[in-house]
Amino acid sequence: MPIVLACVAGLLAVSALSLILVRHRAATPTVYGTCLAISLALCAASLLSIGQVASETVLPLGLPWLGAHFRLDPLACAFLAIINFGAASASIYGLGYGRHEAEPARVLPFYPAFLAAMNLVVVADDAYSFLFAWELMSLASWALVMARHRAAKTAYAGFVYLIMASFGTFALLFAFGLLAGAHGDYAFDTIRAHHLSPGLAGLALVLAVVGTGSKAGLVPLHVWLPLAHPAAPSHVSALMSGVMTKVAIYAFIRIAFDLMGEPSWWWSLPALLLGGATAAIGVLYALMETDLKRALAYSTIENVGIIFIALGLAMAFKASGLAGAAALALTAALFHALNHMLFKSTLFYGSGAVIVATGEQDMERLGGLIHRMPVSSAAFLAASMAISALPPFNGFASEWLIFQSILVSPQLPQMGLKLLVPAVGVLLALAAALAAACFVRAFGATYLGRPRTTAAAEAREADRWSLAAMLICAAFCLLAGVFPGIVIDWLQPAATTLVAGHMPPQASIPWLSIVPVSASRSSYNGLLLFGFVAASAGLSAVVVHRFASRTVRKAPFWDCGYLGLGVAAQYSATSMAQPIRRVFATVAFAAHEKVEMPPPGDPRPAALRRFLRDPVWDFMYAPIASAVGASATLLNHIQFLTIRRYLNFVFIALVILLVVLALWG
Amino acid sequence: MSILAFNPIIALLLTSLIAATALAFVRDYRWSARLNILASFIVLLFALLLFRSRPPVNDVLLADDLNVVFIVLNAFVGFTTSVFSASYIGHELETGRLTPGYLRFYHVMFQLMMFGMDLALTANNIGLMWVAIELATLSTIMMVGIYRTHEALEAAWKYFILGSVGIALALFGTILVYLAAVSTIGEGMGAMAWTNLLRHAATLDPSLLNIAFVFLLLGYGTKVGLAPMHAWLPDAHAEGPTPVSAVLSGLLLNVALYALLRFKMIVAANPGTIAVGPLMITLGLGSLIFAAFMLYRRRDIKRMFAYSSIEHMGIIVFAFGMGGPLGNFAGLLQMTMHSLTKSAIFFSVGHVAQVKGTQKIADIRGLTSSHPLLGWTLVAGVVAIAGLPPFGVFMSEFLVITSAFARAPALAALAAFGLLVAFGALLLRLGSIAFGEPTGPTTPVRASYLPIFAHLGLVLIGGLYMPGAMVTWFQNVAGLLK
Amino acid sequence: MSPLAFDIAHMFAGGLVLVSFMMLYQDRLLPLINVLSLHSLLLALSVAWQAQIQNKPDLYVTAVIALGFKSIVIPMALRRMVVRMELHREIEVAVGTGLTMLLGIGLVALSMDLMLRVTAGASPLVREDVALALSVVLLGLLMMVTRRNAVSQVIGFMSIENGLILAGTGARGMPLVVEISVAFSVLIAFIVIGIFLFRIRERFDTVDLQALDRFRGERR
Amino acid sequence: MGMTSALAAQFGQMLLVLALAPALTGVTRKMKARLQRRIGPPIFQPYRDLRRLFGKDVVLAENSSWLFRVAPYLIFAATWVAAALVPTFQTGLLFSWAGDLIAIVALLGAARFVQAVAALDTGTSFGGIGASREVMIASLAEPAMIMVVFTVALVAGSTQLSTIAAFMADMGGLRVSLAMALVALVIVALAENARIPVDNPSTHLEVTMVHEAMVLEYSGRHLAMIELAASLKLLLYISIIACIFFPFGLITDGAGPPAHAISLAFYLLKVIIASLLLATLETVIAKMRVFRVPNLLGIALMLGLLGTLLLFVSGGM
Repeated sequence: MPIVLACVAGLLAVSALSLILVRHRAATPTVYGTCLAISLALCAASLLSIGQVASETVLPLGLPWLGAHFRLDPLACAFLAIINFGAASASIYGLGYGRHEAEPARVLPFYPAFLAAMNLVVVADDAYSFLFAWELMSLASWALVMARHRAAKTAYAGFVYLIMASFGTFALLFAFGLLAGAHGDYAFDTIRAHHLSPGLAGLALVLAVVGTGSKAGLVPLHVWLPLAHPAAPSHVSALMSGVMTKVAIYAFIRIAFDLMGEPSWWWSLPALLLGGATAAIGVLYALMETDLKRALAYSTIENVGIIFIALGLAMAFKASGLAGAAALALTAALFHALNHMLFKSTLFYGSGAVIVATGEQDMERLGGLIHRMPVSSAAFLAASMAISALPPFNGFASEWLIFQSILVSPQLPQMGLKLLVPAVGVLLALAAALAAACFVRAFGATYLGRPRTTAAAEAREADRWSLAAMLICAAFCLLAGVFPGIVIDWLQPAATTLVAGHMPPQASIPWLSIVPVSASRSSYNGLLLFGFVAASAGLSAVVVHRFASRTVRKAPFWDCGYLGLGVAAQYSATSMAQPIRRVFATVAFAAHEKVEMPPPGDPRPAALRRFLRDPVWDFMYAPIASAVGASATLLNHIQFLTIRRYLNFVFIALVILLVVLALWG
Repeated sequence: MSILAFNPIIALLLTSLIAATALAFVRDYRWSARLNILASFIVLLFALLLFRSRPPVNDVLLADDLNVVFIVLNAFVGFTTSVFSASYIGHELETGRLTPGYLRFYHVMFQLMMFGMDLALTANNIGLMWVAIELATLSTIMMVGIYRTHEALEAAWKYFILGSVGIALALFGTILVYLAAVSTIGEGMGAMAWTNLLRHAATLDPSLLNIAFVFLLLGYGTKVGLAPMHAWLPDAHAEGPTPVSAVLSGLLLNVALYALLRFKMIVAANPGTIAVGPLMITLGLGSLIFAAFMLYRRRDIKRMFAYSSIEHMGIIVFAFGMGGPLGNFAGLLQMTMHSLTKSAIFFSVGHVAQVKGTQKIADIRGLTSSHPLLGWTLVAGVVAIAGLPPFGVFMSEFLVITSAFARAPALAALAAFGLLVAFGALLLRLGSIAFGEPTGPTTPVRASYLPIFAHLGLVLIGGLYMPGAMVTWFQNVAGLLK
Repeated sequence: MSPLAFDIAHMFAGGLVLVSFMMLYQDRLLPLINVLSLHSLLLALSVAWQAQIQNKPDLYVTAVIALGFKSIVIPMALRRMVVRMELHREIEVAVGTGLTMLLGIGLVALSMDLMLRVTAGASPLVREDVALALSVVLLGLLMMVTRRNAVSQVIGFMSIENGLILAGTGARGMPLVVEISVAFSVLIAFIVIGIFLFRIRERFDTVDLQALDRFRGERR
Repeated sequence: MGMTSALAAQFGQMLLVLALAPALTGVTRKMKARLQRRIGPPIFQPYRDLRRLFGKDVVLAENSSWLFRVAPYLIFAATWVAAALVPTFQTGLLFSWAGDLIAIVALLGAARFVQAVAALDTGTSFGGIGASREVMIASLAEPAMIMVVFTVALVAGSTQLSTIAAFMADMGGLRVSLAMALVALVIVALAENARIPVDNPSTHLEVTMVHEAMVLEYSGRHLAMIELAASLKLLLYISIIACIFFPFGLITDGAGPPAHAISLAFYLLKVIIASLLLATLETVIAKMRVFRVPNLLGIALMLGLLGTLLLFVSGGM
């Protein structure tokens, strides 16, 4: 525990230091270097201490009569590992990427503070310190978003982001108000001891879902996410998408599984329903998007949905006393959180490399980069397969576990859940399939085909730091997919402390395969599958080259004879999405196309226009915004009244109060 | 008087008075500015002495847990403001907005105002306090109108009339309190002394106290700037010299609030009276939400922050209305933090307006690019005032919202709504003021950062770590307030 | 205290309320000013009477101030102002006189209802006195908010202040009354001088808004 | 029993499916031709085609990348491994627990992913058409398949094909859910294998083709690998249907040679019947327009979900 706090202090010191030498050329390497070292230390510490008993510390900070409580329990360790692995890779990436920063002074001070805040949230053990760190996290990330403040869109993004963030914080304030009671027992251990009536508990849970969901990006609280995440520098985008959303998920787990005590079965409903909806809608958004980073941000929303599905299952199982199943679902959730951190970071690093190389982040203006940037494209491809839940990568391992826990759901006593969970399973499968579609599209439009702009044609491979960060994360995507048992075993203490159950120990199973419930029921062996695929691919290649022809002729592509079609004729990202748009988005986003055909003799080219609406924005946020604006305009007249009218107000107020007195007496 | 009977309160009051008279005769504005700083500093020293030795309470003056907080805060902000104004008025003189003659007047009025406020805070007599607040008000009115522009006169006039009516109402309330007291305590000064009133609070005539409190709430509420009596506040802040805006928001509102609290203590101590809480909660929430919406259409940066002061006064009154140890603690904390933060904001806004040559929000852009230090301090100030960590306002708002939600969810939700709306407005403006492509002159500014950093530093510490002594002391006061 | 004394005090106080009503009724400036001096005169008398029956000589000072300053000096100043600044003599009323009277009656009823609740702790004299004072104050406020013209609003303010002095003197042995009356006289002097110096003709309120838009907040 | 025989069984089965796959395609073509009163190509034509393709040079598009050349082997490998996990005539294979039904689906998904990406590599319009339609179809077919898996798994209490087969073998009676699952699975199989009515394997009419459009740029050995993978996939689906819904004749480890022979015969019989049915189906119905396919798959999805839900209603669990 002291190590963690020391590291956090170190990070804060770094951000203070960066203020001093911000003008200096060595600032960038110094800051990122130290952050890398500290994150690695924290990561190692959490990896080692997850099995140990929780250790607590109280500092004379924060609420004076309470002090700042910190606690390092297995759950905190699990998330510390996630956070700091992401932070370490981001720092490596920053070492190279940071050199291209136009105004480093706007990034360097806030980057370590952001890391420190995220670590603090996870170890905080009283409501005040928790929310303090939580808001600090929002604030620091906001500052990082505003680093690109000259771009017109950034101001808007930052505005929406911080508003939504503090909205969520208020929801959490309410939740903690309920949990802590009127006397303000803000320490978590007293909150654990103190039990609410079912109604209040339900309210607190809903508030917690709203508060953490608005940070994690649950639909319909997600609107800020696709604005803010892409606006930031790419390694920060990676942190926000890959790590900060996980901190939000940590907060949900902490409140729902730890602080609120024994759940009732219906607590799982909000998580299941919102999670399912989020998973499906998020990836649909991503498919409609042509801005690379925005598409990635939307796919973050999808993965958050997947994690919430798993959490909902865990809650349902826990409520029904199926400890083993609950452990399975919770482990799946944590595992997927880890995995998403890995591949989403890789993807954002890739997008950052693309932006550095071409200055473009619109897929429609990229293409053919696989020739100019082979290494980063390989990393991007691996991460794309991982996020599409394809074996042998890690995404499949965690989603497989979630499917397995869905298959346990018939043991639930509640008929409602029995019927609901398979439906959620459909959404999960749909999300996985659409994610594959989304990343075929993203990878294809960005890296494959022929370059659509000269910028894309003249791209150059990223610097070695960036490549290192990408390759490390991609490698871990593969490793976690091939050796899932190790991760599962490592995560068990967290599950055990929260749901009082655990999965069968995986290390003892031969051939390193994983068994969620029992061997006869289902098992998966990533190593074997990977080995087999690799072996048979290699084997077949060898055989073919040995016994069949090995000559290769280069020729212009065939394309059914439609030769000489220009670069524009190749499939664009928008047209890639067209079938899915027709099938799904006509309902979800009121998508429709309009053909503008000029009359004969008119030389103008014909045009096919695509129209999309964001229902969430149109029906939820736009009305609110306009209402606030309207009432502001209305009330604003009061600024321009005459003194007599102001006196009138005083007079009326006085008379009203006197009348109240007269009536009261 | 012998050195043993040395009374810091009297010393502190005398200092201001002497300084005021002396300043009337100093011609060179540099010297008067220095003298002003010196006097404020001495006042601060005397105020700090109060920590060590509390003078014995008599019928005229008192120093107890409650008002020592205010006195010290008052003296501190007064001192920093005098430092700030020294650098501010120099620039005003160069640009010719002020003449040396007016500056003399300004300094005299400044000390007079400090005297009035300190007297109001230390008075043990409701009548004396009334007179003192009146004095402070009049002197600020003089300073608000000092630019002699049409807008300034308009603002001063509005302030004057509304203030006078408020004063009249407050006086009527005071008289009623005396009437309520006279039957039990007996005629004369004794019936106007806080100490006696509080001691006999339970035996006073409740129905008289009720009416009295209504008048006092509206009368002093006008000075606090609660809606709907707020109208004078935005213009007075916007049109007067920035140091005056700083002390208005930072101190004068607090002084009026202090008076209100004193009376609340008495009324609350009487079983027969109406519940004071609901009244204050209503006014507080009303001001909070109203000001929050008013923030959106502001075009003048100082006026915007003036409205944010109204909003914060709303929160504070709401907190005191909710009462309870947490509520009162939060109220006191919020009050302290607000006056520190808001005056810091006005300091930086003053420099911004000077360097950009305008107070129009639309004409101030990209400060963090054109004037990084100034811009970032402004950002920090707004972040602090918006109740974000690591600053102290976060703690008070945390306590207000959580404790209120546990007791009255609907009210807490309303308060949160108001805070969120206000936050939206501030953030919207901050985005255009501090970020984006800079506009206007980018000449380096000769700003006095010391006061700003001192305030923000204190606010930062308030958010992170509060010394135990201060806490127990706040808690005592919270206990007094019930 | 002899019932006679009580009745006299009561008569003066009631008279003040009556005169306040006359003010509400007046719709031309110069007569209104005369009514004001009558108002102050009555106040002076009642204060003097209080000084007499409470045998507190210092109250005479207040009486003298009321008489000399408020019923003679200020009205004269106001008259000159009206003539000098050729304000139009008619008072534009925001609310019709009839309605104003009704409101006034309502206010008086309200204040009576409130003050008569006061438990017997306070002497009847005090109760009556303060009840009447409260109604005078409320009527003055009503006057301020229903009249559109600077001078008549000043007059309204002065009647409020008269009400306050009445209450102050009514409260037995209330200290500082004299000081307060002095402070108030200063205040009113400020107001009058303010109107006079800054030529704030109708700054309280005006018919043509455009002229003032520039001055009111944010209409730059 | 010894490790060696287990290994032998495993690899023998892998080789079997590999050898059998082209024949299946040939048989189907032949039967289709006969049903259409044509003589049709000989059954072993596919082998000849493959040999010819292996013999030919590869003509690579100039702007194709390494991905384009690696893809065929990956596709083939993934499909083959998936096929290796499906019990054909013997359950309880050595590596069957390396992946369950979901893993098989995912492996096929991986193959599809690689194929779609490779199709985009040359940057031609047809590659795009094929890829985009393929992923659209998959986005509906995979959930439907998962639903089928759910139904079956909930009945059999496992997602391991061997366990399922064993359970089904000694489960008496019929389940309406399973019937629905069967229909859904058949539809999915048709879609996945690019058969009529979803796609027409023997067309080159640009507007209608999906799978063919993706492999349009491939030639020589690469094309051969892809074709082989395609026919493997068909066989794989038939084997899945067979071992889930018609598990009779399956043997477990340790059975003697005669049992092997019998079960192998059973398996071949099942495959032939399946291809006959397939041929008939493809003869009697016509190909759909691409944007009517989602409706068909939607039906499959609904059937799968309904099958799952009915399990609870019919109180089976």
